[in-house]
Amino acid sequence: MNEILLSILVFSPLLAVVVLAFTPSNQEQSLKWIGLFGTLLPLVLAIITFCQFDIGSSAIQLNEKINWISFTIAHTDSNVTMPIQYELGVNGLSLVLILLTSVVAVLAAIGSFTIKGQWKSYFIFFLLMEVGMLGVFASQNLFLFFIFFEMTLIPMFFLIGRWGYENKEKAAYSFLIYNGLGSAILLIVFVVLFMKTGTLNYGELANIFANGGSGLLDSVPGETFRLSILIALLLAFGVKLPIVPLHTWMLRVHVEAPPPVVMIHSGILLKIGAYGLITFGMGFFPAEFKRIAFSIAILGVVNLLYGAFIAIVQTDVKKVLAYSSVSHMGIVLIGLAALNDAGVQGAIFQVVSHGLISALLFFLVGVLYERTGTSYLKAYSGFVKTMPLASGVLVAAGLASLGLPGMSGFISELMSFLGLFQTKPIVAAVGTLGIILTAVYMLRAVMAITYGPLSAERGKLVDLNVREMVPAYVLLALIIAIGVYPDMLGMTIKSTLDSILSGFGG
Amino acid sequence: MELETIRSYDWGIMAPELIILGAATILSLADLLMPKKASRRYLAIFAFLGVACALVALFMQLDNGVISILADTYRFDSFSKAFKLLFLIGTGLILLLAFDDRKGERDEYRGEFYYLLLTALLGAMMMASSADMITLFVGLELLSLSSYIMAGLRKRDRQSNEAAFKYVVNGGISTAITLFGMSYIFGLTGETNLYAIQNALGDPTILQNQFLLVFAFLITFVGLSFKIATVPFQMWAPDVYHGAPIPVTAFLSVVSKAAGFVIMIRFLLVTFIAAPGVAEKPLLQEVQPYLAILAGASMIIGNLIALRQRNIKRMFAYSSIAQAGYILVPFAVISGLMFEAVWFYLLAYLFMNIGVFAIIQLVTAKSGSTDISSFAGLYRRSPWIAVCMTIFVLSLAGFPATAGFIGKFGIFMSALSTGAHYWLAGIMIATTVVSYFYYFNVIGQMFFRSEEEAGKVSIPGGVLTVTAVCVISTLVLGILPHTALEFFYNQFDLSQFFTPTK
Amino acid sequence: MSSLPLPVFLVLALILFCIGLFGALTKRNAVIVLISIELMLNAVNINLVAFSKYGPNPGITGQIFSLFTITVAAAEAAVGLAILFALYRNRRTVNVNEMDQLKR
Amino acid sequence: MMQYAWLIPLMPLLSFILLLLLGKKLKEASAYVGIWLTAVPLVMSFIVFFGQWGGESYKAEGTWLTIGHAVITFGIEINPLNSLMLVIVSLVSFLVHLYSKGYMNGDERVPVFFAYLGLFTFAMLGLVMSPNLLQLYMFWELVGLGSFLLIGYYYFKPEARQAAKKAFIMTRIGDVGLFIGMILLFWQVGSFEFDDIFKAVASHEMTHAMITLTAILIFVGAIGKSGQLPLHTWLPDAMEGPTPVSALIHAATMVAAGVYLVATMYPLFAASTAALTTVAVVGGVTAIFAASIGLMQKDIKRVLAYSTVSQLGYMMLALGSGGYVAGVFHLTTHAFFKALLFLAAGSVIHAVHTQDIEKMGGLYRKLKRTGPLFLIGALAISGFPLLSGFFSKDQILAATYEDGRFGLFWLAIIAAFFTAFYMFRLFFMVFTGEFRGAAKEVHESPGVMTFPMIVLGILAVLAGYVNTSWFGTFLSDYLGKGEVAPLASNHEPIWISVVATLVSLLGIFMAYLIYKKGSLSRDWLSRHLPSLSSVVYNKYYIDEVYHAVIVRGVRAFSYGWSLIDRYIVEGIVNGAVALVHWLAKLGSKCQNGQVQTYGAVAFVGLVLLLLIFAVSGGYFS
Amino acid sequence: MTGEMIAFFILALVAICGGVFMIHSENVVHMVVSLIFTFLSIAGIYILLSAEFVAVVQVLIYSGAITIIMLFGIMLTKHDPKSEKRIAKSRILAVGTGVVAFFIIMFLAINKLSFKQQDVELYVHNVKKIGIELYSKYVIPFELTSILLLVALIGAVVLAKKDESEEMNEHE
Repeated sequence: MNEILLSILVFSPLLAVVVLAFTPSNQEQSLKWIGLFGTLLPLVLAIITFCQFDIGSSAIQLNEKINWISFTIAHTDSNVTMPIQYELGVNGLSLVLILLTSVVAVLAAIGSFTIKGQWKSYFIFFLLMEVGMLGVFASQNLFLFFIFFEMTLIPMFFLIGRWGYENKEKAAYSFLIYNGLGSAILLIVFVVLFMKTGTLNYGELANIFANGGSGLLDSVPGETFRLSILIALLLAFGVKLPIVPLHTWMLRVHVEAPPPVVMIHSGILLKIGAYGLITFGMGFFPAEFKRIAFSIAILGVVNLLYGAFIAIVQTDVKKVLAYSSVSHMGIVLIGLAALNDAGVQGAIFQVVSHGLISALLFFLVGVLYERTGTSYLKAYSGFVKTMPLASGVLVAAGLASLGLPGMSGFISELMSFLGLFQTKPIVAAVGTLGIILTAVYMLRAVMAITYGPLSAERGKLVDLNVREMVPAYVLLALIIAIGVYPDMLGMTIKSTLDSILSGFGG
Repeated sequence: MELETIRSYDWGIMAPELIILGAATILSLADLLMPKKASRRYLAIFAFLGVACALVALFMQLDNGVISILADTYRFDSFSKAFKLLFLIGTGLILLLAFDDRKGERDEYRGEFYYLLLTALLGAMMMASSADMITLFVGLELLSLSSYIMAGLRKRDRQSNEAAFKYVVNGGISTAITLFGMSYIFGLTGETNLYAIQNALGDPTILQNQFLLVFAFLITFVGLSFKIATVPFQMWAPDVYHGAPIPVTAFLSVVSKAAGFVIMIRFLLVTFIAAPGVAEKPLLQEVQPYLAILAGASMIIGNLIALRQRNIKRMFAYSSIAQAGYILVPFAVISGLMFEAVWFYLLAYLFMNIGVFAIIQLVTAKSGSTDISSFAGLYRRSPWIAVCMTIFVLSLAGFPATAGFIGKFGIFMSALSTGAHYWLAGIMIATTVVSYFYYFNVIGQMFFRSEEEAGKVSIPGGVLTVTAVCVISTLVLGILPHTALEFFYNQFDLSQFFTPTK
Repeated sequence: MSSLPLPVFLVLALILFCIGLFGALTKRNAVIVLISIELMLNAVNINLVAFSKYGPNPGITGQIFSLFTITVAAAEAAVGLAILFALYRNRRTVNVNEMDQLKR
Repeated sequence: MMQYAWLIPLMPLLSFILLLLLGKKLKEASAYVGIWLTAVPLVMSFIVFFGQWGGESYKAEGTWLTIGHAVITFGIEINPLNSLMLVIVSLVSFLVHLYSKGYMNGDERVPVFFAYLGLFTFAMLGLVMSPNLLQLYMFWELVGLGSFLLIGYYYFKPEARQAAKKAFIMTRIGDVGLFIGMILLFWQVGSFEFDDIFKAVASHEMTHAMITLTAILIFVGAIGKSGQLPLHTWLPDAMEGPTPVSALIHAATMVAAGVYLVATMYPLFAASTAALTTVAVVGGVTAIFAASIGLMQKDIKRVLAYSTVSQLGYMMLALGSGGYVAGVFHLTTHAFFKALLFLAAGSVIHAVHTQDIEKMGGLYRKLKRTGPLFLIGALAISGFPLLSGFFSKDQILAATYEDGRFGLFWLAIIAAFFTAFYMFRLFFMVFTGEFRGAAKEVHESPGVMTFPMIVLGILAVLAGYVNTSWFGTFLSDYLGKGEVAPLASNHEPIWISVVATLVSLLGIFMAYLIYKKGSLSRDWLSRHLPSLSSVVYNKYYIDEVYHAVIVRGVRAFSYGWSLIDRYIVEGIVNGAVALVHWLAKLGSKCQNGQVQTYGAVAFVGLVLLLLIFAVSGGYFS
Repeated sequence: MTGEMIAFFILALVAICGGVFMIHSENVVHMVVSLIFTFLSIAGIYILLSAEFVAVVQVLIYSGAITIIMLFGIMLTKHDPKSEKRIAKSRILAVGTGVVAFFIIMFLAINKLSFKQQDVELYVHNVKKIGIELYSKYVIPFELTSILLLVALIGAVVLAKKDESEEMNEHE
């Protein structure tokens, strides 16, 4: 079982896809429930995987490796065979992200019950996207990574374009074009690596770049080469993350896509960028990463402040949250740029934490939108009165987002800054301005919704129902759990972190 | 030369060509003898059977080594096997497509169409399996002439007429230019056998006329680029693809284009492989930047102008210009992966593009318009067709899990293998992203728009088969590409490509 | 024996090729366009025949090549003209300028 | 007992959770949950306090987070200072809970109120028990949360919403200082533990500049929390919350956390003269500054709020002048008498339903218990001899004088005068003269409200005797046990007490003359110095300046950026797309349908190729 | 100057003049007729190049067949002589420049082209030699050409013939 556990996990949503394909499209309830169960299966499997995982070891675990494609290249004197394998495996980091994915997917599936119409295709796309996301984190081969990476793109395009709001198509296209550009750069990078080294396996690549030798290379590729590859990676994942000024697509997506899709998008998809930067950028090119760390730190601070400043004046709560995502991804960059235990750990924490928090926030925005039909802050006021539970969770989520201790956001913020202050204190000090600004825009938005006088026409709003409570409470519970006892998460990623950081010379 | 020597050749090796020839002859006779009002549709089945037999014959010969007849005027080698396979499969699928082309029902020239399709195929096959300039030229012209006529066969249709005329004029000019270049190549070597030319060009004495040689190369290249519709000889393609009947468009964009690549690789590569250039470098390396620029320009022009198209056929015409630009890359950079990259991409392209045209035929026949809006709301009307179309389009756009992705991957690999052509890969990437606009526009029409027309699109058997085959192949090649690649590596030993038969 | 160098033939061919090309690309009458293409092919034939005599490897091959070229050219002319007729029947014009229904 | 000390903060937390979950069902009864679950910690705090008195220190920690090789712990620590704080916090909290039972009677969101109180109490108790800086910081933020929630308790009032937001954001500005200081300390010391930090300071592992920097940064946190200049403006606004909250959070406990922070980190501050001077100057200036504003306010709670700011400034002044014990001492006494004042004010508000002192008057007769209690509080804060404030203020002045900060000393003297003056202005306006309000029936508050006030009143009188040069310096002896706390000497010149007493009596007398007797005109100042009086009345326009400069500035900056984001960043993208489309248009224009154009393009293309090759290949040369 | 040379120059002059006249003329029939001269003189050039058979074929096919069908084509279609005047100047300019540049480049390349003379008596048994080569070595392209011609035949018939339905329409 263990030999193919990961494959089963990654492809498990397909089971529900098949079932859905043969369910008549007018059976609303059964379609929704099948969709939900389709996401529960990977969750169960992810938990099983977690149980099988030995957190003490930094090695890639639960490996699967099958020969897949091999290219034979006619070289000057001999033919060289360059194999591409189907390789899955997890380390602490990817395991955590797989868990996050499967949890958020379940909750987003619950949130999807309010989707209007065409549930069949909706859930099919939804589940296909989950396959892509799980695969991205489980693959151990760049080729496979890329395939899964793109696999998230298409369903997302459909989910935005079909079930979104007014300007959904424009949003879908900008999503597609920006991410297409990013993945295109990624593809070039991967091919270049493949042609230079003859392998696409993470471990082998890291090894080659660390020690030189094997593969097609007689020597380790030059400094300029590595640096340009790293910058290309930064650019490619920068679109995903997103790094200012490559962020405009994300705003549109956050505004136009249906809330459960944004939960997934903001909760998981953006994290692929961070995952890629950590696994490939830092994993393969530690020395070069060190060289550009200062620029990354600057980028991080720019992201942080840029998003925060603009979020202050947004009138649409979705836009506030969208810019807040930009801002929070700046913290990931800040953590990575620190290049020490604290910083990188903080970045990873931020990845997870922001995944949970933004999923929660967007879930709540979805709830509000469903009840009021608008997302403009002006249209909201005093919801505590009629929706005390929703308001309470919203305030809690907002506080988590602005980094209140006891919630996950604080831990990641603390560690990221802790890290950066060690290496680049001045940049970090500028960045702390973001902590204040985050409070400003978050409170502004959250309090505009919950506090203040309740207008007459909002008198009949209904509070969270049982189905809506599940995602809200589960996410809040996770946020608080990590915030109260962060070592729970810290232990899982510790050995992976150590192995990444060993590339920087300890 | 004695009759004995002629007899001594293994003529059986020509079986696929002979089968096609026979089928074509029988078809033309049958068409002549059949009563006027009788439907010619079922001749398609016969033609299809002919192609199938040829395919079987080809498979039976797969294990043979290099066989040469009459000083390489017919040469059976791995290269010819590999590409004849593509031509046969492509033509077979197009025949099935034509079988269901309802629009052609009113024309009484269906019989001729099948016949011409087979002769065009024959021309293409000869282009693949000859190493003699004259045979190559005649094969090329056979393909061209048949295509001209096919394009204009729907002769009461003004667009068809105009397409055919534009095709023939541009074709004539390209023929003249190609020949003009060939005449110098012949003149500088005095040979028509490609390997003899290769030999002669390797001779240092050629250095006296190095510039003329390069000019001859470029002139020939530009002339041949007509067939593959790349810059600078690409402008005819949209008009012709637009005006021609859909099966013909499919043929032109797939088989004819593949044949163009075949002759390009066969003729230019074999002859010039050892030729010296102007400076120290070999000629092929010297012209590399120029070819790469042309490839890049094709991608840019094709993808850009496709953005503005409202007519679906025309859009895919521009798309095919861009695709040709991609396929040109491995040739332009002469990479060690050239054969498999080109072959695999052409194979993938065959399935995806024929699939696209199959669905275009289906959908436009229903709506009576080739405007892109006839795809609006297709998903609601016929979800499976929409899904198939999506797969094809995604494949053309190069998304993973489809054949197009693996093809593009191979092309990237070749672009970055020998002397990393980052800028070319960059153009390819950038234009690929641009292409998302129009490819996804089709998808957007199908999925996001509300339908303008009601009613399901019914799928006739032939198109169903074609679509099914294409979808399955696109996916299989995308997910399990090693099936095709291993077949390629096992069956085709392309080291024999550059060496003359002993 | 020869008093005429190879280049004179080649230059003649080149001149004719250029004239043909110019005609094919600028003349408005479709028939003339077709016939200009024939002129270009003729120029090629001069090349081939000249090379067949004065080339590095003189022999009959060039002449044979030119025979094939002539045949192909003739076939092409016939087909071209037939297409033109079909077009003319629908459009009532042989002006190349007016054949621009398909564009953009 | 010590090993169960961790239960102390958990009780209120339990109250918080219970009330959140079951509040709907418990309704009015939730008050009892809150009261009982603070009564238990009160008892335990006393046990711990006396245990500590007996010399028993305690520390327990567990791993919380691992960063590389650094292990960050979570736990509790009991030392003299924080066991004292425990008592103060749990006592005031308990009393406020009790008082709230009466004060909040009839409010439909009582469960939420008590839940928030529970959350705050939990956080405050956790704060004082923290063994390391990080944990302190976390609870520090959580008390801010409690404060934020309680200020915004009347969520439907836009002012309350504004005030809550302002409180949170302004304290957060200070928190960032603390945050940075904490992180810098971590990298200097490799740990967040107080003990390690002090060890590092003592062993000179840190450079002097770094010590000063971190100390000042930490002090910035204290500035935010304790409403010192220039981050004081939130505290008066925080009076939008229910009055018991003001008593608990914004008088006795949370705002004093800043003082507690400086006291806790005292070894760090003591190692840097610059840091101490900063603390002293900020404290002294704040004391006089806030007191002067208090002179002219018309809102009973705002007067008290400015008084709080001013008194906190005193404490800071004490700490900055080396008066560690004096500061903590004043913190203790202030907790009692200021809580008393607030509760009494609450009782008044409860009775007359207004906060405007212009609409009160003559209430002494009507509120038989509140009146005297308020008087006690006012006397205590004014430094009336033999009441608690007298002793503690005395020591502060002494410490300042001794430290040689004469300027600050005289400022403090003037502030003392102001304090006496405005407190009695308040007293006379509210409790004497004629009733000027609209309310018909004015009743004394119920026993559940007056009982806590009585307790506090007693403490306000007696608390001063725990540390006097006459009866014994119990407090300094006790705090002195903590090996790190330096002692203030007791050799104060006697004239300081005399001057202080005289000054406060003068203040009371002046207030009497103006507001009771009317022998001096009330609007003397505003007539003779109109500009000065309006500046003071408008709190030196600081709110307005902040709003105009910072709030507007940030908003304008943000707006500008969002325009840049929308038009330039997006514009570039749109421009690129437009360019692509323009090129496409151009390209498709070339496709003009003319077959000869197509051929011409091909041919010209060919010629260009040849030409370029020829030229670059050196063909013509 | 040998007779051969004179012959060449005359022939070349006629050929070029025919071409130039074709370009210059505005009357379509004149154009075709002028090209006949060109084709004929090219046949003469072939003779100079000892390719008698090709010359004959040239006369038969070009001067004969092709020119005649082209004339038929002209006769069967309507012509508007004025149309020649509406030529886009820009294109003429572009093509003209291109042609001149092409000419110069190629001219420079072929101007000095010469190979070591080898004595081959191509004119001896010219037809026989061609026949032998054609039917032995080039039999495959030869046969292919036959198919090509067949295709052209069928295609020309199919495309050019008037449909019955169309005729009926016209009669009505």
